[in-house]
Amino acid sequence: MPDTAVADIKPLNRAQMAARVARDIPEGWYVNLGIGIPTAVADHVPLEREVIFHSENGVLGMGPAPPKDQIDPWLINAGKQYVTLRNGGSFCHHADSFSMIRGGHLDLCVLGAFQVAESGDIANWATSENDTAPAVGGAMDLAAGAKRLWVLMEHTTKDGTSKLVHRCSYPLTAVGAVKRVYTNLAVIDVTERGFVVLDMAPGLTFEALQARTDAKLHRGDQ
Amino acid sequence: MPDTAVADIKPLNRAQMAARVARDIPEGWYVNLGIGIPTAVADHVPLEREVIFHSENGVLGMGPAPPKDQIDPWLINAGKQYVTLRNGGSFCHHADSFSMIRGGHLDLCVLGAFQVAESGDIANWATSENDTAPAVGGAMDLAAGAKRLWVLMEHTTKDGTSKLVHRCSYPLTAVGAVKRVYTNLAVIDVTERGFVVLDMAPGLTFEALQARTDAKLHRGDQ
Amino acid sequence: MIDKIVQDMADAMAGIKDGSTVLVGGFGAVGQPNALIDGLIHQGATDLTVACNNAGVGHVGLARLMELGRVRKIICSFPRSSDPVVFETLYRAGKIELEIVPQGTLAERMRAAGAGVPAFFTATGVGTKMGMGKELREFDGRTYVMERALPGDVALVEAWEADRWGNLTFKESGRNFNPVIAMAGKLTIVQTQHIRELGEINPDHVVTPGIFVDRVLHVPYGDPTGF
Amino acid sequence: MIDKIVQDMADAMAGIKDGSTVLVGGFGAVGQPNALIDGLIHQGATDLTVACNNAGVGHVGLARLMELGRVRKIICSFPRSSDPVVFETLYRAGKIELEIVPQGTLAERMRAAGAGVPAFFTATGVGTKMGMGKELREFDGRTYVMERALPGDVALVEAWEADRWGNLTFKESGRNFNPVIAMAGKLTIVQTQHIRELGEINPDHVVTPGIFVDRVLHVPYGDPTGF
Repeated sequence: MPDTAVADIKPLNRAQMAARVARDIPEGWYVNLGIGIPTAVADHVPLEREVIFHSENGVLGMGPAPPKDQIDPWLINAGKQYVTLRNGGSFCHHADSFSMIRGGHLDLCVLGAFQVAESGDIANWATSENDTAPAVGGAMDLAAGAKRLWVLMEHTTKDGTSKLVHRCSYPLTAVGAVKRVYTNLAVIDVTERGFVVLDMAPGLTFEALQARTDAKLHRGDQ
Repeated sequence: MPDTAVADIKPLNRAQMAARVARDIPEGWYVNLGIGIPTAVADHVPLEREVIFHSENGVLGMGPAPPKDQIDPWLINAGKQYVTLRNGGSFCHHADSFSMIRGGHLDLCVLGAFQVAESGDIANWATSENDTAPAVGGAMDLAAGAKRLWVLMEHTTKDGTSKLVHRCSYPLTAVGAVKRVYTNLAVIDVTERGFVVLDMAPGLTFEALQARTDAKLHRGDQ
Repeated sequence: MIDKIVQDMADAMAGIKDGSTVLVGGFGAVGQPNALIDGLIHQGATDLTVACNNAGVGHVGLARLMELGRVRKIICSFPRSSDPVVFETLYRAGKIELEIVPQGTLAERMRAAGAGVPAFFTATGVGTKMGMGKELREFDGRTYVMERALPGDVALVEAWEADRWGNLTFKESGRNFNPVIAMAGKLTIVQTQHIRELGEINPDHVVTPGIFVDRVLHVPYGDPTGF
Repeated sequence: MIDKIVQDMADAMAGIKDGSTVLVGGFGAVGQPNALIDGLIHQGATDLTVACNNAGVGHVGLARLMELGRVRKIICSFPRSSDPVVFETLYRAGKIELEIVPQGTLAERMRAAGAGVPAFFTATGVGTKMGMGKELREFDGRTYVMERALPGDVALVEAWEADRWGNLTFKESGRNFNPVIAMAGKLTIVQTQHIRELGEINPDHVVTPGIFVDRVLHVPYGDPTGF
């Protein structure tokens, strides 16, 4: 194993991972953030950089979570958390809301995932074929519909199993949909030749990253 | 010819034809009236009998035409005439408006026609296969979508040709859609056995009506 | 005079038959017609198919209806919740049928039912379990799956304002599935926070026009946290 | 800061290419983006396919665009008008292609384009010339025809109010096709009677959310009879 520098690697924590994604979202994009770590991305986009956040339940232009004493019980996001609405935000019904998603009007969707394959396949809704009460929500619509799908997830499971794979073993959410993966270890584009590493956590070498990754990685500077 | 009583027949005029249709529309129905004589039906439904008139261009709950000095230039019907909106009326966009039509939510549509066949086929949008600039508008949507399609038309053309036919010779608007026909001579249901006469103009006999009608008629009391 | 406002829950629920497909609005606790669901529990109809985004929480509302054995099948996108014990117990015991549908496909299938579209194509679910056994077709180089309309015998809606013609408005994210199921239900029953005089709702602001509504019951329960 | 408001017609029209499909809002004179149509006439793009409910009146607006030979094909439901001379002359001379579409199918095809539905089934037109050559299919005992989505490279919209994020409202029957084509256009350009501050339009009353809008031009022309 060429993994000689384990002690020096500084994997990103969750806040840093969310901030890393936020850095890459330009003003003016319409963005849907999935449940879990992706939701935190919004906290790292400054309000003066106007990014318009969409939620499946008919909310466009979400702002930050309200202080506890200013909660509006009628205003939740798809994760059922209380949110606020920015000036310029609006409400619509579910079919119209998913027209935004399915009609290709979102510039970006950021989802969590169990696995991403080098072909861009994503598995993020069920961990086995016989999951009790599988729950897909809007993930398949978002994955198939948004102009860009980025995945934000830990690079490996808790037991060290790679989540970037040659081929997904879990049930798919969408085929060939992922454009980029942000993990605690790296930023990786999904291209025609497979995974291409754009950026790595401090202290990490390409070889060390490959050692933690089942799928073959390509260097971004090639 | 058994048509011995021509002098005594009193065909309905246009206002009487419209009034005859209006008589059969109960309170609470959602109704779309086609361009031409059908539009006049609304004038014969008293306001206190609440019938809700729909227009294809996203107007639900139309009221009577406004006095000339109270015209609202933003409020027209599908015939591009100025109308009013009753309390309880509303506006929507074209896809929503046609969802009302195509989704089977209208209780009734009344259209004019060139021909109606005993099978319920209707031809009302073009008089030849090579019509210059054929114009279909919303007629096909209305004919296929409303719960009931009634036709309001003269019994014959100006030259005496029957408009109730065995089979339409003009291009069809819809197949098997017409439920009832109101003419200046009779009210005729379209049933599985064909045209059944419900009502006739004063002075008209069944035989005289049949003599003016290409399609076979059936007596309503049989 | 048209008056769709009914005076009590029994009138609101009258005629719902065993075996009905019932569409239920709401997303999370917001815009959920809780009073009508309780009304349905009392009304007694059974062997129901329920289509709703979620599959109930705790032992109240939809979960209670399921617990009573009245729901044969549930059609939803997200049966998980903070407390999905009733659904999960029934599901594991094979006592309830589950049709899991992507959320956007669920909304679009209901909208299609209301709009006279018996079937449509979508990219959602292609290459996944959701696309299995369904017709696939390529348009302009992309593969789509055919989905069928999902009409309801009954739709249960929660509105913010309503008038006697059945015109509705909704409050913020309480809109969600409600206007869509109102279109898709043969018998659309609404509970509303506020009753307005006819003409009081601005005609440009009506979200669900009365043509999609059959019955309105005044249930001024306050806000979604009140349940 | 997002600012979709453009300062002049040249900016509004920038980039419209020859060969584009242009969706145009309006029904009769109401809600018709007359200023934008004139802008397109000046802008110069040609070989256009225009989808609009009508095919122009007199020698102005759409009729003028056609008279200049800039429209290859028109897709509409009702090419007749009080003065359809330009269209009829071109049509009889075989100088313009006509695709006649039932009005509801036209609206639904545009809505489908905006909603990611490449094709859908409808009962409208079955057994008529409109259904000829198209795929027919039976669902639950009734025959339907398959219709394709109708996307636009450009959509020209007339609104009542707009803000810098592109949120729109419409006035009464001026709504008509406008919100539908706004969804269906890749480049959606709006002329608006009124510009509002961000947040001034009630979020429950927004009809077309800004996600469907690219450019907004302030054209306070008054009412439709002013043209």
